[in-house]
Amino acid sequence: MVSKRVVIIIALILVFFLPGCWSRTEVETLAIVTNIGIDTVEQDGHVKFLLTANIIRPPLAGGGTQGGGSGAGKPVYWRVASLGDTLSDAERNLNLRIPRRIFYGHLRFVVINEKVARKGLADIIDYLHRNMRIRPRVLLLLTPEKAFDTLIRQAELEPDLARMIDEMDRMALSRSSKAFIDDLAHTTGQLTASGIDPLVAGITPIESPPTEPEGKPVKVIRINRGGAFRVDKFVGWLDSDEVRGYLLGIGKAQSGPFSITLKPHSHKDVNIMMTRATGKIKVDTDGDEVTAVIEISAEGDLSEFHTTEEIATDEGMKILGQKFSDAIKTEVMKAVKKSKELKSDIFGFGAALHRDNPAEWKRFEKHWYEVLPRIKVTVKVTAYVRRTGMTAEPFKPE
Amino acid sequence: MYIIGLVIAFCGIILFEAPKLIKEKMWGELMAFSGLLLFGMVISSAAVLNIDVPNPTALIEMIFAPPTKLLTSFFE
Amino acid sequence: MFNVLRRKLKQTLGRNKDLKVPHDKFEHGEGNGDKEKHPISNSLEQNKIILKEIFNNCSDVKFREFELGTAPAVKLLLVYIDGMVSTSDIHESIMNQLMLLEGLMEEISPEHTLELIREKLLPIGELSENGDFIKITDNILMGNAALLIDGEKTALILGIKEWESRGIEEPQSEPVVRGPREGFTERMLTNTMLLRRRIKSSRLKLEIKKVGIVSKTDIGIMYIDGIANNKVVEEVRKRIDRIKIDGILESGYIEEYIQDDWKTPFPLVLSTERPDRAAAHLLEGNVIILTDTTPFALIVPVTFFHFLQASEDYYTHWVGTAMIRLLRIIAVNISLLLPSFYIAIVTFHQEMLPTALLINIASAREGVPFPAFIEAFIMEGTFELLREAGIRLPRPVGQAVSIVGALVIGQAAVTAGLVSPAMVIIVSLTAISSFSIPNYSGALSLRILRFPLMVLAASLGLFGIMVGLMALLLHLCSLRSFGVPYISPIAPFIRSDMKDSVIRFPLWAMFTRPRLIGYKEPQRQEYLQIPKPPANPKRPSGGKERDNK
Amino acid sequence: MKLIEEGKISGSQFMWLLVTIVLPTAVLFIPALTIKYSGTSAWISGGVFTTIWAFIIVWVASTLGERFPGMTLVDYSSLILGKFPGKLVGAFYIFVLVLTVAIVVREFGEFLVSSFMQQTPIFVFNFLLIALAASAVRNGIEVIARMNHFVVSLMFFALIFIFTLVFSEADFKNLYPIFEGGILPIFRGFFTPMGWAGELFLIFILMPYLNNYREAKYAGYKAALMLGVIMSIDIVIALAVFGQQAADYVFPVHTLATYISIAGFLERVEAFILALWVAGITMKVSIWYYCAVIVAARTFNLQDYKPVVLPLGVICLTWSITIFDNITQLVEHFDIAWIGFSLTFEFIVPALLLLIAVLRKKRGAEKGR
Repeated sequence: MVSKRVVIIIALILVFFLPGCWSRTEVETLAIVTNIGIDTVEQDGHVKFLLTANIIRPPLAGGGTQGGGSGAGKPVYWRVASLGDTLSDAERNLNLRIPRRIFYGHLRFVVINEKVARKGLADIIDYLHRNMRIRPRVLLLLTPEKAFDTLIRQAELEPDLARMIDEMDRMALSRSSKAFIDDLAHTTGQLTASGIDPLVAGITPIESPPTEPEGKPVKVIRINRGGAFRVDKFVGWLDSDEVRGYLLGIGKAQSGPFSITLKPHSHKDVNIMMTRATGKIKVDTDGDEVTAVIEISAEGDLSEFHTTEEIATDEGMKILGQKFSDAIKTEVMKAVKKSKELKSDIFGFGAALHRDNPAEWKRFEKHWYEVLPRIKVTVKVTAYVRRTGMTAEPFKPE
Repeated sequence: MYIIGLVIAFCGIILFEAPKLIKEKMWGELMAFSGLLLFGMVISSAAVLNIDVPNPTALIEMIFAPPTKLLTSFFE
Repeated sequence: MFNVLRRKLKQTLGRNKDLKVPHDKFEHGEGNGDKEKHPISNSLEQNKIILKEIFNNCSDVKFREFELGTAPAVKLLLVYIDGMVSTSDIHESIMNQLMLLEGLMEEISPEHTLELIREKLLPIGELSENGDFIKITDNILMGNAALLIDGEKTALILGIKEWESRGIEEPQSEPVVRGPREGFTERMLTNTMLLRRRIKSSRLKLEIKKVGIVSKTDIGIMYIDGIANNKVVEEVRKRIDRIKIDGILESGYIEEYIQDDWKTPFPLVLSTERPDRAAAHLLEGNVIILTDTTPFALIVPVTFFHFLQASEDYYTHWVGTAMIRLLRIIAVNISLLLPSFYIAIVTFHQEMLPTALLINIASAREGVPFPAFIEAFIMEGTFELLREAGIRLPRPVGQAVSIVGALVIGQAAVTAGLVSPAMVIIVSLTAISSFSIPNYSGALSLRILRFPLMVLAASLGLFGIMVGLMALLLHLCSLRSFGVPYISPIAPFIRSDMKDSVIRFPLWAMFTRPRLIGYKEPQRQEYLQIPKPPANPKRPSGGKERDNK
Repeated sequence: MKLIEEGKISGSQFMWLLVTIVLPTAVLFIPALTIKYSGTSAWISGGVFTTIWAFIIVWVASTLGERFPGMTLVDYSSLILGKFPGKLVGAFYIFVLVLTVAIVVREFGEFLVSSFMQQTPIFVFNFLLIALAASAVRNGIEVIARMNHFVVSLMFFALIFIFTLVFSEADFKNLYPIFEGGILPIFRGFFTPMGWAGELFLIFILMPYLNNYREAKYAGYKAALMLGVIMSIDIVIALAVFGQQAADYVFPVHTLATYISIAGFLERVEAFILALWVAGITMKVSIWYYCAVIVAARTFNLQDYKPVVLPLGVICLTWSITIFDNITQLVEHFDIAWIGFSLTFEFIVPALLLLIAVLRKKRGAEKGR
């Protein structure tokens, strides 16, 4: 009895050694992809996908001995691309020239070419979702140039583009709320839900003047706009102010500078730094008319003041608050206008109607994109300026 | 190849249980053991040799799918 | 298996057939249910021949013949083992008395020699009579002296044991910062003394049994009557009686024979060198098994959490102890799981690492020729080897080993490209964690289990680890130590026992004994003895001052 | 009537066993299946309705059990219906339980293969799971109950971990409108989790192992309530984070775990969560397996249940691989045939037994324990 049991245990342990460990992959046999770009190319009359991947070169990147700052001379990532009939095909075609297993576990963002997006995102989203390694947190970006070209642009201050975009998303963009990178899960949710359309962050490729002493001009990217979609098709761009209007409307704006004109000058003379904001959308119907109310409440601090008036009074603050709310209102209205123009329900008026009044929504659902431009949108803003920073009254040169 | 593994596994199971049962004269247990094991042998060898045997879920589906569909259709 | 042993034993022992008294009868001493009697005769010569035959070729057994009185002179034979008896007692309390005080003899008739010697002549505390060769031999072997008197059918057994033994020293295996410095010694009576001094109660019982057919080692079972579970005590007795072995040289022998399950890598019996710890367990209702010739006492029944407790836990502040207990639990997990976790993550779940770390590990592993599993195996193996070498070697050499070891699992192995730096960190963390588990045998079981888990991790990743852990949990749940479930305060969950498992509560809150161990008298102190400031803190000594006025 | 195994479990252990009987797979599959039909009101069908249903099942099961103390379903069915029909009921339940074990094992194998280790054959996972469960079953109900105590806490830890960490991503606007299509879709969405809630019918088999059989009802209700609450939270969180999209994920809870990201540091934890979940599934399989073995032993009137453990394991393992061709078939099976099937063995047969017992005034002997 006893020896039998021992035999069984030994046999079990041996069984584990036998099959050579199916899913095992050593780290050094992985090609760690941090970001991919998706283009389409016409070849022999067929439309093919061009998948571009940035792969980390471990010996250059880490190792502890090398400092992070020296990344300018030798890039730590490596751009490769391959063609394929489908994206998966292209992915495996990468292995025709890369000796390592393509590993998506650390994919940070996906850049999609504008033209591809115009034809529809659904196929791409499907590819991304089916892969078990790609997580729903992956960020989506649109680029007007070829994604192939975008992926070789320089990342400054961070060792690679992936980390740069990641940090931008987490730290930088919410400082101004002028751009916003959404992730795969949300975009998919908005894509599949009725009555709401996604807005995907957009890249502007620029050539910046030299950033180092005796340097050459560098090719960098700037995230300063948003691509609006109708269902899954890209229809047009929102500029950075409009993006902020959109963010304010849906309540995702956190902070940001608002430059306003206090006196009838030719230039803006006051800046209020928004510190917190909430936004809510309510949609109602009246017969065939749809009305939407966007309620926003915001708070801000005075951060710059270019005139010499006395402002540190209750009255003054109220005036500033009024101006501040006007500025917000203008931005939101601009975004709404753009949304109507593009017939893209990025604000989710339809979804709001569905939420508040499902029966009415049934009536409008079929021809919602015709209704959308006719919606009467009112923006109600309650904005306060709470503090004046470290100085109360402006400095008066006398 | 797989059938060899299967044979070894079944031999292992029989060696593991049967001697004790025979020694302690537990005939009822031995009957139940061998009956169930025989059934297991049949279905597992069939699976390994790619022979089609009736599938329990197919049976369930045959019996229960029509009434269930009828039931759920009231609620759609 | 045991039958085989017994048969073999009988064969080897029974070979000497030409003795008048078969040799193996002597080996089956008391406590073995041997009903056969081998009475001594009243002829001293005869007895002497037999005894000489029994102690054939035992040069340390001394036969001293002398005479008592002058007329008629009674022949006496003193038999003892040199080195095990007190020589001064032999000289002064026995020989001196019997040989020099002859004048008394004339008054008494020779028939009463025995009574006379016993009652008037020998100033020795422990004295008994015995007329059986087996018993006499046993007593001589135990360090008593036997006084045979010509014409008497009984011999006097004189308890004058005395042998060299180590003094009470600080225990080596369980050092503490705060707490008593006394440790058990190899002499069982010293150990019982140490316990009696801590628990001055007549309820503290000591039962001595002789185990070992040849060695006849004294085994002491100690428990507090009324607190210890009778069933456990009975079970201990039964299991110790069941041991039929040639000799017991250390309590480890006993441990292996009395534990509930021989297959488990986990210790089901706790051993300690510290009398304070043993006393604490006695008070909780455990049974202590002391073994002569070893300073390690056994404690039963135990649970898994006993191996995470150190005696110092109860002497230092409870908050600190509570934290240290948590730390130890983390250490258990690290020492069991860290290498396998590393293997699983590096070979299966690379997405779990932060990108920067993954890149670092990947670039560090770039030049390493082995898969992570082999790498880990090499390093863990090397470490175990070094540790073993360090323990066995004499101290000065041991240091050299540790220097070499530091080089091997340190910089050199990394520079040589045999292993990656991350692996070195993993190995050292594992080592440190396994050192911080207070009980050596507890830590040993975790060290053993680490390797199968590594195999599982290398073949199936985290799933494999989890399968291994579930198997381990199943095993732990099915274990019992003298009827007490091994991981008892957790599963089965006993709320009142949680006070002394994962963290330690303040002493005043531990008013019950462990429910499954000391359930007979569950309450161990008054309720709610929370220390408080004096009742009226505003005027601590105000009353007195007023009195003075 | 002598029990096959003399192991005894306490009331709270019994309750946790009941929780484990349902929870591990329910949490994985139910959100997607209910959201598919009930949309935003899925939590009503998956949480509230299932709780009520579970209460009914518990009532039927424990009432029968109290009527025949110390007996399992098989024993009193032959008492109620006569010897041969009783054995027939026993045989039916062997089939049901073995098949369920196979399905549960298959579910989890599918989950592992599709979300973690695509290259590994499913046989490996199924084999290990059944091997673990078999050794647990051979160790008896007491050991299973003790293990379960440990494992339940692990599962709860994993769930609470997921739920709290994705909470910041939840958008409760996604829960509106409630009652969008009236009550019908809610009922439709309820049919699938009904099979899961009904799994509490295992009280029939486990009740004799309870120290005090009167605690069964109370423990059952508590377990049902706990399950209802967990399932509601599960569905609500899945909905709130992913919206209707959750219905398209095969395992929404797993996707939730992949979505965790706290301060860019605490992320990518799903493999860890999975590992904890393996424990839960092992327990679930062990308990079902144990019940199958006990029913088999009772039906064949065996003194010792251990000899049938391995043969049943072989059947479970084979079925777990052969019953479905692909994962869609599995999900579809739950959606269609399983509803009627589970209703039959979880509710209709026991309820009929109870009815007949009441009508024929059958009652088990009160044992002086």
